[in-house]
Amino acid sequence: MAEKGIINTKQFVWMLFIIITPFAAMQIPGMLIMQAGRDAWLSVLSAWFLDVMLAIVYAYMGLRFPGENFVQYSITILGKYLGRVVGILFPLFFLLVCTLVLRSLSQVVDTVFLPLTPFNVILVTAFLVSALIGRKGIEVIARMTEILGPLYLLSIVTLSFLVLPSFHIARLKPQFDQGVAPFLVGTPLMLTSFGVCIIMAMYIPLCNRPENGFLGKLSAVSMGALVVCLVTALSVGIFGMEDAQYMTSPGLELAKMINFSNYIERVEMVWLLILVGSGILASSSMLWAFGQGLAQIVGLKSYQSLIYPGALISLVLSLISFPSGLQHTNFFHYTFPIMAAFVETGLELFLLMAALILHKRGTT
Amino acid sequence: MKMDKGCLTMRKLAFIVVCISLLLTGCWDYQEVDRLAPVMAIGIDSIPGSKIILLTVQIASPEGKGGSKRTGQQGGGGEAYTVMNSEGKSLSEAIHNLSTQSTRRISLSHCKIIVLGENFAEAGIGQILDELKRDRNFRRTDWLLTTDKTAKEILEKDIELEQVPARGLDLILQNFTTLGRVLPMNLSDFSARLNEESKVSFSPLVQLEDIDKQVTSQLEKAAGRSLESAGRPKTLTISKTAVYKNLRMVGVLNEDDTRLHRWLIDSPKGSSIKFTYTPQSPTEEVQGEVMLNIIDGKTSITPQISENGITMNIAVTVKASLSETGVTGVDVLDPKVVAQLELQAAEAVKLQLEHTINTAQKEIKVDYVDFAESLHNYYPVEWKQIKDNWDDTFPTVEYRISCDVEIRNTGIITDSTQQNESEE
Amino acid sequence: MLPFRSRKRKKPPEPELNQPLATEATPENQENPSLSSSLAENLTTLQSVFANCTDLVYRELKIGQEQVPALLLYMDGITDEKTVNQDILKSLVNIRYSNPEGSGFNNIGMIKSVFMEIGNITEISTIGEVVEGVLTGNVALLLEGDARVLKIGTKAPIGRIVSEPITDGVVRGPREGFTESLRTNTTLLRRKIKDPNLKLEKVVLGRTTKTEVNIAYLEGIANPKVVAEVKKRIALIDVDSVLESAYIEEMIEDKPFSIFPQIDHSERPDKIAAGILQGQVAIFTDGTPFVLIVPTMMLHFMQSSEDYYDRSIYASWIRVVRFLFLNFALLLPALYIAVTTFHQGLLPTALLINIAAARVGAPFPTIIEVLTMEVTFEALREAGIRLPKPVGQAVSIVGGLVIGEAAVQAGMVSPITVIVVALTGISSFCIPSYSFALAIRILRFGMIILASTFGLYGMLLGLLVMQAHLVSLRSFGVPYFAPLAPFNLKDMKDSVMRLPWWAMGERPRLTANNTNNNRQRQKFFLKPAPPDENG
Amino acid sequence: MTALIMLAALAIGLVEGIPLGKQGQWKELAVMSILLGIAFLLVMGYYLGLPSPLVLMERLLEPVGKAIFK
Repeated sequence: MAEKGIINTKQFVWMLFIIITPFAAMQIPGMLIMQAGRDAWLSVLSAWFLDVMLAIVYAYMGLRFPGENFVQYSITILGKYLGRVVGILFPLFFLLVCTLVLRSLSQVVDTVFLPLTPFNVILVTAFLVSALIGRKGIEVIARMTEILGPLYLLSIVTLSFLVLPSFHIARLKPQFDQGVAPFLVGTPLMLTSFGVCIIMAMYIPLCNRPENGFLGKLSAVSMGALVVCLVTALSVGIFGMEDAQYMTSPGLELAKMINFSNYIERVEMVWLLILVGSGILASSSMLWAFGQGLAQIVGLKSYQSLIYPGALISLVLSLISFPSGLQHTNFFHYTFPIMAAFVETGLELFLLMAALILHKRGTT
Repeated sequence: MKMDKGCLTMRKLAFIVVCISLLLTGCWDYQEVDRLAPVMAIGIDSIPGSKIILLTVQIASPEGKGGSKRTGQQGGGGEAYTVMNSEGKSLSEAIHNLSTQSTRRISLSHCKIIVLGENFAEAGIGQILDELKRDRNFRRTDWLLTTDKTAKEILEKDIELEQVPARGLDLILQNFTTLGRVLPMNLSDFSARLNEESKVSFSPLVQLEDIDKQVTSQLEKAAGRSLESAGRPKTLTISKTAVYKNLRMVGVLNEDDTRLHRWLIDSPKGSSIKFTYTPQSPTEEVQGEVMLNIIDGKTSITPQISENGITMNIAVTVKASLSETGVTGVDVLDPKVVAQLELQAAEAVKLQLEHTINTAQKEIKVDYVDFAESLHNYYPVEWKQIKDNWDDTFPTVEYRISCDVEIRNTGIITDSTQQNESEE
Repeated sequence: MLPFRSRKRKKPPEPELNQPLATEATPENQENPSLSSSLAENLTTLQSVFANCTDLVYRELKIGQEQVPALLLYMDGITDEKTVNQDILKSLVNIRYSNPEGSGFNNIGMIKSVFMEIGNITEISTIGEVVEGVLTGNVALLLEGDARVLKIGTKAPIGRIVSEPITDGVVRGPREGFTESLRTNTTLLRRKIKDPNLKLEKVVLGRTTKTEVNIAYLEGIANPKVVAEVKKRIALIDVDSVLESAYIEEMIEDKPFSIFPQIDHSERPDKIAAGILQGQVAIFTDGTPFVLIVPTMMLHFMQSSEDYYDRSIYASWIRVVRFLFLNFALLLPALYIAVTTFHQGLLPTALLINIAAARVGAPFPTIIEVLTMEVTFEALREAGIRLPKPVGQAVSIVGGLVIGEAAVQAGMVSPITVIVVALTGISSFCIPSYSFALAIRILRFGMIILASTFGLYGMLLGLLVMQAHLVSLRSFGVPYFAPLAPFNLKDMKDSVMRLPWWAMGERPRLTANNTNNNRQRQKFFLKPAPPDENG
Repeated sequence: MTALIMLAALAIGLVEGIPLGKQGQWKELAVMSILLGIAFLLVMGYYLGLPSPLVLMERLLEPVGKAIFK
């Protein structure tokens, strides 16, 4: 196989965590609050539960086909041609996520850090750095997540403590005000974001202990859910549901609220830096997964040369697809969840069914 | 994985070339700090009936900061701040118009005070609120103040002991967050409250008062002669609260109501209770004005819906320390007396709270005491029916106040050793 | 397409791991004629080899009753005159022995075994060996009628005496430092580690300089793979000169174009001994007090040997401070630029006004100010190091005035820039390793450029790229950024903090041999405690 | 922008492609060229006014999304 790196369970956890984290910085919490209102944090929890259920499927498939990722086992299950057609959807999905995540983060950077700098320049630099890291392979990504992941978790917990004085629990009440419908609609929206960590199927074959796949995912998603849950609950509790739902980045607004006894204030940029950093890192993982998956489908010896072209396609897509931030948000809100649900849940369950019916099993 | 060294170098070279070309074209957002005009406070006025916004900004000027430290340079002097005015159809237009007179780039990221003039507040603040929330430079921690005059007057006024008045206002409001009688209101809370069920919000009212003159005239009256006075200028004071309903200012709470309003919706902490102590047994003769400082306290509003209608149960618990007894003879070592003090304090609190709620129900007729929100929280289903004509229902809502005062300590002395005035 | 040409460069053949070391592999033996048994002939040959070497001494003498002609050959100066005169000449002249068989005194083995009062004697038989022996400070004894030559070890103990090292200063700790003499250096090491497992393998590098290099490691504790890798890489070195260990360092490091040093060096025997004891491999080079030690991780550059002699609490605190100032040294000027020229909203209001007041009337943009001051500072530092000590002091005084008071007085730079640059300078002195500090100094300029283009976002990008590079580096198979990433809790005991010695039960996993039980240093929590007073 | 993207594609093609060619990894080179070609086509399509694939997806799926989410 092209990738020779090996990751350990700890790195596996942090990598998955970093995959989820950028969503806390982007429009997702805002959208979620728009859908689920005060029940947003409950939607996060239920999405967490469903995602853990899904993780069982992925972990099981990883063990059933040892040493193979979903691109490979879709070929094993469905044969040379159909398998490749199904298998290529995963790398393409990662490329799409990379496109959306980097575009989203660049928008935040553009509005908050550098309002006068052309948006395209920010986008290009983000893509450049992310491709550079992605090309260095999984070990480098894994080690960087090991540094950034704990930093991120620490920063968001600190943030929560610092904004707690402005938190009004009454604004989170009453739960289920509009019935359970908003909560139920919010769940799939959140699930599709958590679902991006189906990238675990790419990592499991490289794990030194693949049997820990499920536990790793469980802890990563739990931490991720905690982060998103904190951001949504705190935004509703501080800004009120009506204000929070229209924010482009509630997490950022939260950080701007920090004013701890008048000395610790104006630190939102520090927080945002960590966030953008982890977003770029997540995109590197996506680009890596794209290159790796594509290389396996075509049967290449090395994937490194595909990273930069992949990043270029992704860059072009994010440049030409959305004329404005609004379109991008709409895409994220209405189109992405459908596509994500199809790839993350539909395809994998289909593969599971096929494997069970056709009695396919990996070779040990 | 093993790379050939040559191709690695080539890629690095390419990367460096790309980076440098990107860097050399950069610096779009580069802005020297001394070319900035940091706005510390903005004030918004309007003329009734017109859509023009009159903007006043208070800009800190570094040159005036106690004289410049560098020798041989244009040494200091000058005011620590300047005030600029502009007008426009909207806030952002007015801000843009400022650039026609400013040599420096207007920077709003340090603005902490937003003052709304009376005319403007009464005409409706919806558009401004939207712009304040949308502009990345304003923070949701910025203080929102209303004035009963024009914002321009307020922002042109110096504050004692502070070089930049906006900083002074900021400090006053910061002190209010932990202690004090007025509930300071930042943009975030203001906006969140306006979005809540009652659509009511409020902000502290900043006033210009000639305290010097007031004190002098009272002293003159007492002395029966005219006094010499330094004639200090008018002072900015914050002691009242402006009430907004549906983005419009609808009323002003006076000082007592402001204080008790904060008790009701926030906590009594930092406030005080003043009442006249009447001894229980007629044998004791002493009566005194007693003052309790509140150390800690909690207010909770619990609604109850029954066939009779809506009743709000307001429970106040207060932990206080005795700060003055007015006269001697109040034997604070006697537990009975202390119990009496506690009971009477509770009664006083009840009366005052009732007055405040009455003001809300009968005079201003706006639910700024959070009844709607607690109804919504406790009875979400019933609330949907009440909601539509809440404005009519609110004045008729019954309430029950229970107050529990606990005296924790008596200050650093126990009993006063002063001679009673009457024994003189 | 010039840059691509380098790809075509043929890689040197990969040596087998068990291949003998370079000295034995050199093809000298083939083109190296044997000595003849005629002394005159040998003399002619040697004279032609050493033509114009005026420092070569030919001492002819006759030995024994038969008066056999003999020749002593040595380099003046690098041999010990006293030994030559007192021990060698005396014992040769005093030979009154006559071969009973009357065949003349031609047995060089007899001199070696019976007469010579010297310990280090070897028999050699080729011209090349004679030449090398003489050049490395030995005395060659040639005898008429014998094709063998005695190489008598009389290396002169020239060079400094062992003194306190200039770099790596400590308040508490041994005061001795390595010298230029290889043997002295290995002696210093041997005196600390008295264990036959301490192996010192000799390699001679440099076709012209013939520098002796010793590879020192503790067998059983050093990772055999690392040892083999070090030997392999050193064996591949084929240069004409090695004057300092840096030659070797650049040859064997993993990523030659990386900005970070990947091999640590030290002048301190205790530091090298400590490294060897935790499984590292030291490379001694003759002629320099700086000993290389591999594999090196980034954290090693942030540690001083004194950390292990101070109490662990202080040592941990100092390490934390060092890390703080490492970040300052790298980021402070960039942060200053980013915050004051891009993100003024980030500054507290009072600070913003103060900075603006300090900058009023400043003629240059902040970025130019900072760059100028930083470059001036670099120049000042360089000037201070190279010049003779008394002048160096004058330079720093004058320079301090220039970049300090005068520049501010003249209104050229704002005082805050001076503060920032000075603080950065101090911070960079907090990094114990000079070579690592150099890397940080260069990166600082990169950060300044990035910050002046994209503000904090640029700094983030720079940090990400730097971090990606750092974690992708390896030094002899050991991840450079370990134990932080890949994270290893057990190795964290001696990283940002240092646990007390009684808690460091295991050698670091990454450097030490992992295959046997030698990882254990001592019993866990072996802490002789005072008697329990209650019990 | 189109020109810049093409330039970037060219640069990537050179930097990544030449080593691949030298190592004889023709398959990798082919896949890489196809990817660069896709990027190129996307840009050209945008230049000529064709919608991006994501926009097509959006047209297809947005009604579904709008039906589910607010």
